[in-house]
Amino acid sequence: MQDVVNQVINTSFGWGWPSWAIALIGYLIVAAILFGIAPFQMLFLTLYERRAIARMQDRIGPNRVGPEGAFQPLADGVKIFTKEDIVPAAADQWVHFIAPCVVVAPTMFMFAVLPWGPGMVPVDMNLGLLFFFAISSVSAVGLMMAGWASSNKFALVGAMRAVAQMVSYEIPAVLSLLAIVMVTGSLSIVELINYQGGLFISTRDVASVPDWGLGWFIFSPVGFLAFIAFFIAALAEGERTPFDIPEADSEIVAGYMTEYSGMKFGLFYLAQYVLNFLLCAITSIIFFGGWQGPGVGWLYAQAITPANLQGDWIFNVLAGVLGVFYFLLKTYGFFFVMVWIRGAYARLRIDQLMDFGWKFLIPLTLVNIFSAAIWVGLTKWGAADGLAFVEGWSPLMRWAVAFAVTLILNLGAYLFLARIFAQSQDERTRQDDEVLEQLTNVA
Amino acid sequence: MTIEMQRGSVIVMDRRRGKLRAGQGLLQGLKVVWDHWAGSFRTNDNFSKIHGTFTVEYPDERLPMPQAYRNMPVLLFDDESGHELCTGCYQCQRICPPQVIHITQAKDPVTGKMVPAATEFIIEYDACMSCGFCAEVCPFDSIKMDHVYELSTADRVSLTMRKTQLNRPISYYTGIAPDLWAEAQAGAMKKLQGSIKRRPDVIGLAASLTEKIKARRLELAAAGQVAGGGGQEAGVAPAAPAAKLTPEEKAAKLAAMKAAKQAGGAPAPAEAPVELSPADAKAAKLAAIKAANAAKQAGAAPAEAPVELSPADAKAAKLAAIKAANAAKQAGAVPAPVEVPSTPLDAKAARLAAIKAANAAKQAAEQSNNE
Amino acid sequence: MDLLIQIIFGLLVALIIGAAMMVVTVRNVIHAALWLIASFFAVAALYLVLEAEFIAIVQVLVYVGAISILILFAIMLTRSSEGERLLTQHWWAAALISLGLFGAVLLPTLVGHTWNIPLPSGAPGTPETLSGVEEIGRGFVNEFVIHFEVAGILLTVALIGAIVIAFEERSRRRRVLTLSEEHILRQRQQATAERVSAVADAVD
Amino acid sequence: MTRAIPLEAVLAVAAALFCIGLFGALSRRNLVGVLMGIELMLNSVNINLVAFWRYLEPRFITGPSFAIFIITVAAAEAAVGLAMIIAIYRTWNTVNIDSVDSLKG
Amino acid sequence: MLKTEELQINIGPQHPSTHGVFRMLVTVDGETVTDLKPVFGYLHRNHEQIAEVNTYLQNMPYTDRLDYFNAMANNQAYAMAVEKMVGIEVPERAEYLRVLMVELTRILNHAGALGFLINDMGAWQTQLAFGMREREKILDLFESVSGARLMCNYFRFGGVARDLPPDFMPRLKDLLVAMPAFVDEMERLLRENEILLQRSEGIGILPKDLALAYSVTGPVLRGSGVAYDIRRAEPYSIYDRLDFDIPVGSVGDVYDRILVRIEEMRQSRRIIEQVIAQLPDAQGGHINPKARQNVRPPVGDVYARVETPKGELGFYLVSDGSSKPYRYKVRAPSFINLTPLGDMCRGYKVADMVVILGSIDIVMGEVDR
Repeated sequence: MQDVVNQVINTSFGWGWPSWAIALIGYLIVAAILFGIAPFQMLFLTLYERRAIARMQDRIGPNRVGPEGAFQPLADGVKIFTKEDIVPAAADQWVHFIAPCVVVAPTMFMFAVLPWGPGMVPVDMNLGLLFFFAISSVSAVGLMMAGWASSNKFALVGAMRAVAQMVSYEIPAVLSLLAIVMVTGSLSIVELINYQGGLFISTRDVASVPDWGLGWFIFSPVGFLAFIAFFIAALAEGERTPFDIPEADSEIVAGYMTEYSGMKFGLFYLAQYVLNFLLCAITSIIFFGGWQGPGVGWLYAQAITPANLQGDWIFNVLAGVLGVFYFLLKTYGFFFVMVWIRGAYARLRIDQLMDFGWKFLIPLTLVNIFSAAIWVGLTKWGAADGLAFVEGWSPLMRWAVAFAVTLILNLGAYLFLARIFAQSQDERTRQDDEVLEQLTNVA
Repeated sequence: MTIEMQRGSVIVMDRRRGKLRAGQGLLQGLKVVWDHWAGSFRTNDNFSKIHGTFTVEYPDERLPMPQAYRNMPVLLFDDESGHELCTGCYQCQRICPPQVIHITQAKDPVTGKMVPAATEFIIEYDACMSCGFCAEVCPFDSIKMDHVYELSTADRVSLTMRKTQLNRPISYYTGIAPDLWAEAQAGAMKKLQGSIKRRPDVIGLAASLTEKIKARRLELAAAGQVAGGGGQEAGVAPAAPAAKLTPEEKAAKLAAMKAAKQAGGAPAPAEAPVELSPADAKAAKLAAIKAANAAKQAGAAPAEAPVELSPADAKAAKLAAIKAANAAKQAGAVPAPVEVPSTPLDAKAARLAAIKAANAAKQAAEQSNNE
Repeated sequence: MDLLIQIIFGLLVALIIGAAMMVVTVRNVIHAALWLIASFFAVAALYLVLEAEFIAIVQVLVYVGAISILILFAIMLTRSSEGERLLTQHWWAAALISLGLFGAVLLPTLVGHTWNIPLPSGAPGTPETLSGVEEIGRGFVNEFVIHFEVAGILLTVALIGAIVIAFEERSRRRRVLTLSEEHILRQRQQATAERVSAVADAVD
Repeated sequence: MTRAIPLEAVLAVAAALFCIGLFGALSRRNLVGVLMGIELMLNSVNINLVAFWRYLEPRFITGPSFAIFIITVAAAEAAVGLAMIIAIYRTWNTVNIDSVDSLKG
Repeated sequence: MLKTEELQINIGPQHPSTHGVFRMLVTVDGETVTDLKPVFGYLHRNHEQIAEVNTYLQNMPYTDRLDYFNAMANNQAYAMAVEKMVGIEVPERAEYLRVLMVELTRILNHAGALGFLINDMGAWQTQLAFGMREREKILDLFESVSGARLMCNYFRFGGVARDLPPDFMPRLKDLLVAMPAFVDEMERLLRENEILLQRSEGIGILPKDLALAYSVTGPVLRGSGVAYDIRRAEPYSIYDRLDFDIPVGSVGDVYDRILVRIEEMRQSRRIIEQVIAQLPDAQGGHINPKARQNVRPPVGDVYARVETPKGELGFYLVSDGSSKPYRYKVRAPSFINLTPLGDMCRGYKVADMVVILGSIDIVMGEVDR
C-alpha cells in the first residue's frame, strides 16, 4: 500500500512528501479499509448464521428484507441504533460505557496481521501469530468491566465465566499452535501460509512435490490434531456452542450483556461476530493454507513482487482475487462448521468445560508438541543436530516415516486420553459413593 | 414395585454405559443435522417426510383451513332474502362458558310480545374462548364458527361485535365449510322427515290459527311499510314469522333441495320471507319435476323425482325451481342472469318461472356440452 | 519523523504516568485495577516505540491478558469494603520517601550521568537482531539456560504454591449432599442402626 | 528513534513510574492495591532494561531476555500474591493491610 | 469457580428457562445450589373456583387451558369423571377415537418436552424445531377434527364432538410413516451425544422410594424405575385391549427420563396402529351426544384419573345434584411432580438446575391453575 501511495504522491504528483507521511497515509488507508470490512463481516455473518441454522432446522430463515433477506442485518442495525440506551442506576457509569469499546477494539486490532491474499497483509509482522493471540486476550478485560459495571448478579457471573473460559482456553489454543510454529520455525503468519504450498505434502518438507497450493497442515497428523484442539479452543474463545456458557440464556439470561441495550449491546455483538470471523480466518490460515490453493502460487509468481519486479500487474490482481476467494471460502466454511455445531449440540457445564480444557485438551496438545518435535527431527534435522540415521533417507521417505510415527503417536494419545477422560467422567458420578463412604464412616 | 400386568411388559431402558466415548456420538449428531441441511432445499409437503423445509411464509401463503376450524362465532342470514336464521332462543347465551353472548329478543312493536328474532346480538370477541359450544347447541344452525383469524385491533372496544358486524350470508359459510353445512342440512332434513313421518296430520298449525296469522302478517307488513322499512331492525320483525313454514312448503323445499344437490350446486335453504298465496299443488309438482329434469340435463347424476309430494304451494315450488336452475347454471358455468319475478304470483307465473329456469338450465347444459 | 515519534512518546508518557497516578490514588479498587491495565498497555506501546516488538507483545499477553485479569478476579472474590480510608496512616511518609527518591536520587543520577552511547547517529542492529524471537530462544537454551530453568522452576513452584494457598480443604468446604446421596446415606445409617440393635439383641 | 528521544527521557519515565509504584505499595491499605504498586515497580524496571538494551547494547539479547524473566517473576508473584490475598480474606474476612496484624490465623 | 460466599439468586418469574412464570429462589454457593425454593402462583387464574360456577359441560373448554400442551388428555380425564358420576356409557367408536387422540397428544407432548429440555441444556433449538415439526403435523390433525389446534375441546360426555373428517385417516397414516424416522433420528441425535451424556447422566437423581414418597407420576416416576402407568395399573377406556410396553429407567436421572420419553413415543405409535386396526365403523354408534349438554349428576363425589403425558391427572368432583359441580379439584401432574424439585436440585450446579426443571416437564397452566 505504501508503494502505491508513494507512487501516486511523489512520482505522479511530484509533491515530494517525507516518507513518514507516506507511511502514515498508507496505514490510514489500510485501517480505513479494514474498519469498513469488519462491520460488514459482522452484518454478513449474522445473516449467514441465521440462514444456515434455519436450513438445519427445516426452516427458511429471514428472507423478507431485501432479496433473500440480504438487508435484514441492516434493518437489525437500524433497530439497534434507534433503541434507547438504558444504563442501570446502580451501574458504574463510566466503566459501563467504556466496556463495549474495550471489547471491540482488540478485535479490530487483530485485523492488522490478517493476510487476505498473496501480498495482501496490512502489517507483515514478524510476530504476527503471537500478536494475534496477545491482543485477543485483551477483550477479556472488557468483558470483566461489563460484568462488574452492570452491578447485576447474572452479568457478574457471566463475566467471570467468560473470563475464566477465555483465559483457560487460550492455553490449548496457543499450545496447539506451538506445534505448528515448531514445524514452520516462524511466528509470521505470512511465512506460515507460504509454508503450505505443495500437494498433500508441503514443498518445504519434500521439495519435489508439485506446488498446487495444497500442502496444508491439516494433512499431517500433527496439524490435524492441532486443528482439532485449536478449533475446539476457538469455539470456546469465540463463545460459540457448546461453549457459550458466558451467555447461557437458560441459566444467566444474557451473561455480561444482560444490562446492555441499544448500540452498546450491538457493539458486543459486533465484537463477538468479528472475533468469530477472525478465529475462522486464523483457523483457515494456519491449517488450511489461507489463500493457498490451486493456481494462486503460479499467478503470484508472474506478478510484481519485491522478488520479481518484472511481473505484470494483471497477475497481481488475478492472484489477489483468487487468493481472497480461497481465503473467504475457507473462512466461511469454518463459520458454517461453527453454525453446524451450534445447530447440533447442547452446551457444556462450566466445570465440565474446565475439565475438558485442562484434563483433555492440554494433555493432548502437549503430546502433539512432542509429535511436532519428532516431525521436525525426522524431516529437517541431520547429522549436525545429532540425527545421523536420517541422513541417508530420501525426503519422501523421511516424510513418510514422520507421518507414520506421528500418526500412531497422536491417534494413540487421542484414544487413550478419550478413554481416561470418559472414565474420569464416569467416576465423577461414582466418586459420590466414595464421599458417601467417608461420610458414613464419619456419621 | 411393579404392577400386575396382563398385557405388555416393562422395558428397562438400556443406558449403554462403559463404551469408549471418543466423539462418535457427536459425529452422529452432526450427521443428523447435515441431513436436514442438505434436505432443506426441498419443501416438505407431505406428512410422511421428515426432511425439507416446512415453513409457510405466512402473509404470502396461508395454510388451508380445515372445514371444522373454529375461531369466532358469526351469525348467518339467507343470501337472497336477507332473513336471519337466529330466532333469539338464548341457547347459545346459556351455554357460553365465558358468558360473552348477549341477545336482545325482538318484540312485536304492536303487541309487545316476543317474536322469534333477535334485535341485537352482541358477542365480545375479546373474551370469547372459541370453544364452539354456541355453534354446537344452536338449533337453527344460525350461529357458526368463522375461519377469519386476523382480528387484532388497537382497541378492545372494537372487538365487541354487534349483530350487523356478525351477520354473514349463508353462501359465505358454505364457501368455507361446505361439508359441514351439508351435514347440518342433512341433519335438519332428517329431523324434518322424522317429524313429517311421525305426525303427518298434527304438524303445522290449526286451520283457524293459520287464518289468524295470515291476517296478522298482512297487518304487520303494512306497518313495516308505513315505518318505511327503516333499517334492518325494522325489517326483521315482519320477516321473522315466515321462518315457520307449513309442511307443504317444507316438502317442496326438500324436493327442490334434492334436485339442486343432484345438480352439484351447493344447497341453500329456501326460506322465503314472502307472503304466501294459495296455489294449486299441481303447479308446484310440475315445477319441481321440471327443476329436477333440468338438473338432470345439466349433466349431473339422475335425480330422484320427488314422488311422495304432498300439496305444496306455488311460491315455494317456484323458489325451488329457481334455486335448481341457479344450481344448474353454476354447474354449467354460465353467468347469464335469469330474470326472476319476485312479487307474489299466481300459479301461472310460477309455471312460467319454472319453465324459464328449465330453459336456462338446458342452455347451460348445451353450452357446457359444446365446450 | 522525529517530531512524530516525540509526540507519540509524549502522549505515551502522559498516559503511563497519569494512569499510574490514578492507580495509587483512586478510591475504588476496581477502577485502580482498570487504570493499571491502561498503564500496562501504554508501557507496551512504549516498548513498540523502543522497537522491542516481542517484549511489547509479551507485555500485552502476560500483563494485560493474565495478571490484570488475575487482579480483577482477586478483587471480585474478596469484595473489599468501600467507604473506608484509602491509604494507611503513614501515607505521608511513603509519599515523602517516593518523592525524595525520585527528586533527589533517581532523577539527578539518571539525567546527570553520561551514558556510553556508542552510535548516536543511528541504530546499528538489523531488525532481526532487534526483536528476534529466534535469538531470544537461542539465548534461553545457550547463554541463559540456568536463568531459564530457574524461571521455569519458579513458575512451577508459584503455580503449586498458589493452588495450595488458595485451595480450600475439602473438609472445610461445606459439601452439599444431593438427594440421592442423602437417601443412600440415610439408608446406610438405618442399616447400621439395625445391625447394631440386632447385635445388641443377640447379646441380650 | 534513538535520535528523537534521548535515553534520559525514557529513564526518567521509568524512575517516575517506579516512585509512583513505590508510593502505592507503601501507602495503600488494600492488599490488592499494594500488589498493584509492586506490579508498577516491576514494569518500570522492565522499561529500564529495554531502554538500556535499545540504546546501549542492541546487538546483544540480554536486555529482552531479562525483561522476559522479570515478566515471568511478576506473573509468579501476582499468582502467589493473589492466592495469599484470597487466603487472608478467607481467614480475616478483610483485605486491609492494617487489620491483618496477627501472625496466628 | 471460586466463590467464597453464598448468594441468593432469583431465577424467574421472567426468565427464559422457567417454562412460564415460575420463580426459583436459589441459594448458591459458588455454582452449587444449596437450597431452592420454588415459588409459583403467578399464573393462578382461579380455575377451580370458576369451575364451580359453570355447568359441567361449560368446564370442558376450561380443562383445555390446564395443560395447554395436551388438551385432549385433560378433556379425557374430565369427561371420564363426569361420565363416571352420571353413569354414561361411551360408544365403542368414541372410545377408540379418544384413545387415538390421547396417544397423539402423548407423542406431541414428548416431542415438545424433549425439545425444550435440550433447549434448556443450551442447544440452539434444533431438536425443538424437529419436535415442533412433528407436533405441527399432529396439531393439523387435531385442527381438522376438532377445529382448534391447542384448545381442542373435543370430548363430550358420552362421546366426542365430531367424527373424523374424511381426510383424517390418510394423513394419520402418513404421519405414522414419518414417526419412526423422527424418533430414530431423535435418538441418534441425543442418545450417544457425549455432551448430552455429560449434561444428563447422574444429574437430578430421584431414587425409587423417594419418587414414590413424593408421589410423582408419569415419566419422572417411570424414569426412577417404578413401572407404574395408570393405563396398566387401572386400565380405563380401552387400554386393556391394547398391547404396549411400559419403559422404565434404572437410575432415575435426567438421562433416564429422556430415554423413557423417547420409548413412550414409540409405544404410543404402537397403540395408534392398533387403534386404527380395531377402529369400529361409525355405523350405529352415536358419538356426538348433543343431548348430554345439561347433565345433572346424582349427589355424590367421584375421582377419575388418566395417564396424561405428564403423569396422573385426576379430577375430583362433588355433585350436589345441580347442574354445576359443588366442588371441583384438579390433581395436576405438573404440580405434584414439581414438589421434589427443590430437593432434586440440591448439590448440583446452577446449570443442572435448569436441566432438572426441564426434565420434569411442567406446564405452568397446570401448576398454577
